[in-house]
Amino acid sequence: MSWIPTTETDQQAMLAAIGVDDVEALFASIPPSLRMQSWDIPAGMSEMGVRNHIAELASRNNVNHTSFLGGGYYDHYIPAAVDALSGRSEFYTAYTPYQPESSQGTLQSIYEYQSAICRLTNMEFANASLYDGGTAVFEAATMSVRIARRNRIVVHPSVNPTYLAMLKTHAANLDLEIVVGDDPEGAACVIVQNPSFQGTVADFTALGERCHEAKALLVVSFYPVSLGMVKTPGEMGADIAIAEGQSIGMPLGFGGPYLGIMATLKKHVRKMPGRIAGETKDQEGRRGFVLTLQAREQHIRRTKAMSNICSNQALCALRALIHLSLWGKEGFKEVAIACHSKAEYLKSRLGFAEILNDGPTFNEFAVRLPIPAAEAAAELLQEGFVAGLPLADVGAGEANDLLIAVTEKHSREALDAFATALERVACN
Amino acid sequence: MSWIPTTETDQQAMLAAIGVDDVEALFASIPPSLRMQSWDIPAGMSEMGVRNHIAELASRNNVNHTSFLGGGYYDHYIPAAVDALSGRSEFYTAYTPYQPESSQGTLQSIYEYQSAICRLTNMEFANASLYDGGTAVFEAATMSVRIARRNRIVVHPSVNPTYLAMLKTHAANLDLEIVVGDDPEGAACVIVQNPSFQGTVADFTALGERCHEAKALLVVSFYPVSLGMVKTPGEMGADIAIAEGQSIGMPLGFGGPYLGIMATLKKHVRKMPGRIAGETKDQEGRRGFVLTLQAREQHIRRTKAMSNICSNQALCALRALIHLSLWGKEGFKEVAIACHSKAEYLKSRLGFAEILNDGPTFNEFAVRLPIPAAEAAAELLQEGFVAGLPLADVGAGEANDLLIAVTEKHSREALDAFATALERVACN
Amino acid sequence: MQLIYEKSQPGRRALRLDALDVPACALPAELCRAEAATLPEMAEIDVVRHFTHLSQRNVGIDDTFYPLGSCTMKYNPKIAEVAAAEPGMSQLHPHFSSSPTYESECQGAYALIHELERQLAEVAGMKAASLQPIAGAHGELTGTLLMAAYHKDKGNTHKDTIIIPDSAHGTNPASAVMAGFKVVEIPSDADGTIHLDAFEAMLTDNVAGIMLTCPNTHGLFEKDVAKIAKLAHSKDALLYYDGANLNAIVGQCRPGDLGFDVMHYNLHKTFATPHGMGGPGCGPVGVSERLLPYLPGPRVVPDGDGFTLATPEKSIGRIAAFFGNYLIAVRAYAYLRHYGDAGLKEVSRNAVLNANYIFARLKGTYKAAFPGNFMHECIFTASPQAQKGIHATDIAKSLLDRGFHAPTIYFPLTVKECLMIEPTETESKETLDAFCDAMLAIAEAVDAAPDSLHAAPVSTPVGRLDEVKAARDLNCACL
Amino acid sequence: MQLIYEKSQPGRRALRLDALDVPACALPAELCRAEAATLPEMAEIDVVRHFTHLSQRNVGIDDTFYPLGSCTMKYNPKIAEVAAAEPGMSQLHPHFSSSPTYESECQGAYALIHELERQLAEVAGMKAASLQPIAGAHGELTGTLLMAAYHKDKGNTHKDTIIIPDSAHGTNPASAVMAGFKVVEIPSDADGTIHLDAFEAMLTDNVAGIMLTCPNTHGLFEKDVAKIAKLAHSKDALLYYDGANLNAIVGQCRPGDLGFDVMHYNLHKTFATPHGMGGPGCGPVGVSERLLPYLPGPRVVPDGDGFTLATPEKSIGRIAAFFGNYLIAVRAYAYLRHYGDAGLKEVSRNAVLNANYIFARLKGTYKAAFPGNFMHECIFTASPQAQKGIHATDIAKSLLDRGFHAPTIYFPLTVKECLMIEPTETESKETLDAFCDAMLAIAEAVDAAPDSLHAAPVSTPVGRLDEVKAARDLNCACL
Ligand SMILES: Cc1ncc(COP(=O)(O)O)c(C=O)c1O
Ligand SMILES: Cc1ncc(COP(=O)(O)O)c(C=O)c1O
Repeated sequence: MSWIPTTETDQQAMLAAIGVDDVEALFASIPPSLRMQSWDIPAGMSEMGVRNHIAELASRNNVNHTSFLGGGYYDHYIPAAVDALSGRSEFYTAYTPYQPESSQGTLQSIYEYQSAICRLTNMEFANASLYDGGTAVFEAATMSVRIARRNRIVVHPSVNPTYLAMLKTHAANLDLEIVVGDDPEGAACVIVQNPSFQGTVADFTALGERCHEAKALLVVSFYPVSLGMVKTPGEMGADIAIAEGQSIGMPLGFGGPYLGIMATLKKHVRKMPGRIAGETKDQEGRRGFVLTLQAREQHIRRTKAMSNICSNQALCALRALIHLSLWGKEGFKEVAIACHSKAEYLKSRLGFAEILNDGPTFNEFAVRLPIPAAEAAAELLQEGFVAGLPLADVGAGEANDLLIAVTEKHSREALDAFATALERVACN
Repeated sequence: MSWIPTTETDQQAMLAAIGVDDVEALFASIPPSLRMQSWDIPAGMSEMGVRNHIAELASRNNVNHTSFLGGGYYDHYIPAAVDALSGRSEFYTAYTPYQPESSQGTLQSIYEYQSAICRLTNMEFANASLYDGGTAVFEAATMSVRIARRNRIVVHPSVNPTYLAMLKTHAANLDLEIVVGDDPEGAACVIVQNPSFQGTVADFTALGERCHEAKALLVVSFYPVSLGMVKTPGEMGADIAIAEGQSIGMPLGFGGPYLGIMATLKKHVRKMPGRIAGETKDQEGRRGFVLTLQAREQHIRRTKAMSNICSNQALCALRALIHLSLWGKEGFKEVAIACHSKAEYLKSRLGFAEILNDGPTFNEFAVRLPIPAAEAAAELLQEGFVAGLPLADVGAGEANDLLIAVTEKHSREALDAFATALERVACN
Repeated sequence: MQLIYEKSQPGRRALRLDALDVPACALPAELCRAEAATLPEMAEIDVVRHFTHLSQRNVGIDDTFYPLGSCTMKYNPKIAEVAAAEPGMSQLHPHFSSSPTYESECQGAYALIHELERQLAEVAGMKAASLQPIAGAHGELTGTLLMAAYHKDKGNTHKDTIIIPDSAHGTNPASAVMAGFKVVEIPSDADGTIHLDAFEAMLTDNVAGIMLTCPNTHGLFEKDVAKIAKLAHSKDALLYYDGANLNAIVGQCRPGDLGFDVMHYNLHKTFATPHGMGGPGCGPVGVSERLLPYLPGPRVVPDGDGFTLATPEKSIGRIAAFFGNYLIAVRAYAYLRHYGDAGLKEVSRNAVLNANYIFARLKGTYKAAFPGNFMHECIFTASPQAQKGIHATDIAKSLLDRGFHAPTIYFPLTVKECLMIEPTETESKETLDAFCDAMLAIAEAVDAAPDSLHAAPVSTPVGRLDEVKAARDLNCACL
Repeated sequence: MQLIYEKSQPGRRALRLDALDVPACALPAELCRAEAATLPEMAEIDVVRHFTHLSQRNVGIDDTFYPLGSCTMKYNPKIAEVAAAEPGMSQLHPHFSSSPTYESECQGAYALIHELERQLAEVAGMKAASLQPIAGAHGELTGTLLMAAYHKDKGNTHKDTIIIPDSAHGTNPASAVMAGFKVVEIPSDADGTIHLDAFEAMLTDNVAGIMLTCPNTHGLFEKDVAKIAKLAHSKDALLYYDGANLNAIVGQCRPGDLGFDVMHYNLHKTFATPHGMGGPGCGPVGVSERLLPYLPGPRVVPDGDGFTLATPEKSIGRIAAFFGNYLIAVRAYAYLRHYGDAGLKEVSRNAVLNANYIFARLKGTYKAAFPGNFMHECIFTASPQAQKGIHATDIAKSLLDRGFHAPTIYFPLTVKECLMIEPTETESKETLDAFCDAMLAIAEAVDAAPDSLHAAPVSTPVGRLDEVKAARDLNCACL
């Protein structure tokens, strides 16, 4: 078979060395009664056949619209060098850096990624990655529980409803009380999201102060691209900053792989889940990097670990690091300004719809249309537009409410064309 | 600018070190009157802008047909690993191995490529590459002239008419007589192509013998994929074997970059153009590779060089080597069998058309339709088929003649659908 | 090597956007960050060189043999990378699945998800699978949450404990605890497997389930697995299968047929998706009939000619925002479709053959941790060498110098000075021989040149690193 | 390292096709090869490792500074690779251009070709350009053929000679000869440029043209170029511009404005397309009004809203089968469109700045080959070092050990012990400084540690190789 090198001759030589007659003998420890009878697995396909088949499936997905779909996942421009560099096989075919001397590329990149996240958020420590933005909410909640030694989790209404659903699923069997609100009294933490799921930008500094007075933690779920402009979790006094990192270098990919970002303060670092790389030296005094504070992790602490996470999203963290490095200090700011300005421009073109946000927005906003949002969206689809997320479909709004996201990729002409089409469809 | 690292501060420091006030001073040796006034070059675009623009241009090319276009350039399956490996930057961002110690990857790959070509063709020496199949014809002609010390080039009717045109262009100002025919008397060489432009497979062994009796060289232009099955240039007694190497690992790419293949016999090697890698050792006895027999080349011999070639198609040669290594001995045979069998199958479905080949064919054949080929092709285009090359358009046939190529990528269903459609269109 | 931040120069740029084609807007100052994030300021060439150099300080499967036990470091086919890079896959917005309006736009993805879940279930003899869990440990958590849901549904409120062997991977107990269970550890027998009597003694009424790895992390098939299942089921306890070692048995026997109720797959192990220097992986769960109603939702289900979403009635809900690490699943799907029926059976046969060949070549020199019967990996203890001052870690470092990645060492915790070697089926006999030759040469060096082993590695970009210093002088970010 | 053929094992396979879905056919035996070609028999993993290892024995621009004089080894932008990989570009069949029937299917390519040819012409002050020539030398051949066609057309049958400076690249005389001309060499003056009097003396009636490089391969602008052009034109001799050094002047002055009639561009130099370990490059020709009628055909020309093909009346015909190395041209187009008007002007400014900075830092230590006025490259002679036994080659090898690629050495032939350093505009001051520091350290080692220079390189996969043996024991294929 294609990916098995062993020839008939090899096999004979190996069996002879082992001292058995056939490969079957090596399965003798499986009780014969337990051997498989049959399965419904189709015959294999050549590489060429697989490629055609995948292309055929892909052709049944449509990615050629002008799209305003966001809702936590955004179509930002990914620089060409991100794929080129993260596609180097020394990165993607390696595993967790168990042998640091052979894994300095991985370890230094994690260290640099952690640094980038700290610089982005104004936090002190970041981990090497979590699974995604939703599981990061759960990890932040349990981390808060460990620190505050309380079991109430307050989820602010700004938080993505999917994250809330995921939190409930994950915590279903834990002794946690999950409430929606903003009262830190008696809570382990208050979890906020900025911008909110509906796109509103807020300053949670005052809430952070109230949290700290109440000995609760402030957890801020942020949108990485917004930090090219928006006040940071660190500046707001967050104890834990978390994010869905998709927007900084990950393709939309129908849901993954994405990147769970988590950062915290020095005082909390020993309660943080996930791998952490730290700088050190070798015997000759050369700088090197290792995984550190491993006593937090499952392979050492088992039942007492901070989390069960093992495989994480390291390659996505590398992509984020490359993405941020290519945009750099000024470019990253430029992207945020473009997103915001273009969104404001579109907003200005949608006078016929009611803006639902109760404050400024960054690059996404919710509107109430004169007609059901799903209806408008269906009609616009025919014209090549994905109009946005009908909020009722995710339980986050009325039938006529539509969540519209704009990125640096939208040209003014695209915004104009969309505004015109939406107006025509919605106001008929 | 994006690809220029120098900052304002850098520039000041550098100018100070140089001892001039501004960059303009460094252009002082250009007489001011010769400085440029203006040009009509549009403003630049961001990386994202370029990407969108290229995508827009690409969308105006149609590559989604079921295509039977060949004519010397074929749509064969390129294994995924070819792109992955030839895309490693240590290969593609290097240049000619002027420093062999830092270029063993390049040099060993050239040596291995040369070996693959010799094994494929049953020849003794191959060069590191020429530009393409057409220029290889010209280089083979002048090489023959050097060896035979005669100036008549006989081009067999089997040869691609484009190659003949290119030969004439290249040799326009040389004292060469180019005739179409097959008589080796008084000729430096007879150049044949196998399979012929119209797809016919022949055995040129007898012609080779006649050439050698007449002290002319036999030059065989071959189709690499066919050598999974067809008698080789070496077996036919060729002195020089040349080929368009596109079919073994190069995308169609609207004409290039392709690969000029050239191989010869030991006795002729010192007259061969192009780079050649050879094996040697370093001081410690380790195997290594260098460019050898450089006295043939322009950088040493200038006016007396075997050719003016400098930059060649090395990366394409690497792709060919990887392609051949992945298919391997058995796979390469399998591809040839599939091409031939599928072509024969299609032929069997075209009873309504007259087959024009006067002998067996490999994967391409010419048919005479009841209606003009261009007309049939235009109609089939509407149904998503590229029916083949209307031979009259390249001056190689009558109005109703169509050249049809089949590869391993065509499924039986595609062949059936095409046969049915062609019959319907042609026999109405 | 310098940090990327140390290469930054004020004012240097790589990427830019085109000039803004709309009026520039800003948020109110009080909502803005005080200063721009100090991201690197570099030219593209220097970013490219930086990461090219970092990659050159790394070793992956494409470079060398990587026999990391329990991790199934098999070759990652290039065609799978091409599949995942298809724009129709990689550019697909996940919220297409959030609104019926957009269902028509992602039917290809639905078809793939549905067929992959079906085939995964079929491979393991399960009734269904869900791609939602993002990695193996996440699959474990999902699986144990499914167990919890089952027991809650059945009113088994007393069932609060999960039995886990001492040889189990650390994620097993950690996941069980995250799912709200207590954990009791069952020791392995001298032969490396679970003793039925010990198990029976532990199987009290409050046992909700048992998490097994089979073959276990000793590389041994749990001989009594069928009896364990029967006993467990007799007490309404559920059996969890840690699929990390599925590669040993794929096509030979199926967890479902063995009596397991719930399991996770590691697509980044058995199904050859890249390990990505630590992730992303993909850890689908599979369930037997019993747990079907509780699967995470929404699920892709057939609907006329196409597919739609539906959530099982008693679903535990979303464990991922959408369908897990979809682009990893695409790679695994490409792999599965390539091998198919006959091919998959060869996978396990060759994985087991390779491990036993290594065992045969090394067992005269290294001390086997168990009498034999190894399946896809073989486990030695370097205790005899350790008595001479050469530890498993020294052997590992010396392998690095000889051009190989090291096996897993010091896991499982049940074996002292453990060397856990998993070759996988994608390695040739020549590679296995070269590795064995290196291991034998190292064994000779234990007596002949012990200093060279302590000094190793000398051929890597850095030598052994001071982990104590790293933890003491905690420096985890360049600020 | 082993050859790939030494890794082959009978019966081993990487790729297969699906079972044949039509009846298998064979050609008559007498038309078939006797035995299958002995291509490697390997698994995909071993092919991948083989070429990964080979790549690791190579050095490219992404690895390090590569100051190969005359080769313009600038950074190859990744976006250009993405552009060329667009399926709509890479999968396009060239014969679409052979039949009017298919013209509608390749309008995007035609638009690109037309606009790129237009911009190339504009950049150089030419009337038109043709993408057909496949590399620089092929462009030279095309250009000299154009000159021949012009003279033939005008009945200048006596014009059979081309004047070429002794500093010219070897391809210049070789191309002129291939185009059927005699070549006479004009020596450079002590200041490194052509002396007008010498030129005038050579400019007999049978001179068909002059091939100049400007700045020339000494890195110096030919100060008398306008006078040379005037003189030449007064005798109906044509001026050829070797565009290898266009990077020095792009946006500052234009060959067409200087009086050149015909030229080639090296897209793999000025326009940043990758050098691909030796190629593929792309060597378009540009022509002034005078040579317009002779351009290679067919050409892409506007036609209503779109484009079609037309062949100039007196065209020399096809110099390539289609449009040259199209996918290389796509990369260059992406590059050009990115920089645009203002950006291109910065290219030459920074290329020249960088070369002069290196010159400023090294001129006190190394002997300049010429008094100064270097543009995009600076040229030293290691003659003083050679007198102490350290040759240009030793300096080059020592640079390899210090992590840099070497400059061009022993070219141009006019300078003894030549070191020709071309940094290009894409290198940062830090990189230039590190290189200069290495050069200065080597200069110190000439006296302090000459043996280390003779021994270099010691850090490369192999040391200095025996070229004599290679030529004597000719082994150019493993058969
Ligand atoms: C036996 C075993 N179980 C579970 C896991 C956890 O899987 P993951 O790393 O995908 O979370 C591993 C990972 O190495 C393992 O070896
Ligand atoms: C001055 C000069 N002219 C011509 C050439 C030939 O160009 P190419 O290698 O593209 O054929 C070169 C190549 O290095 C050169 O440096």
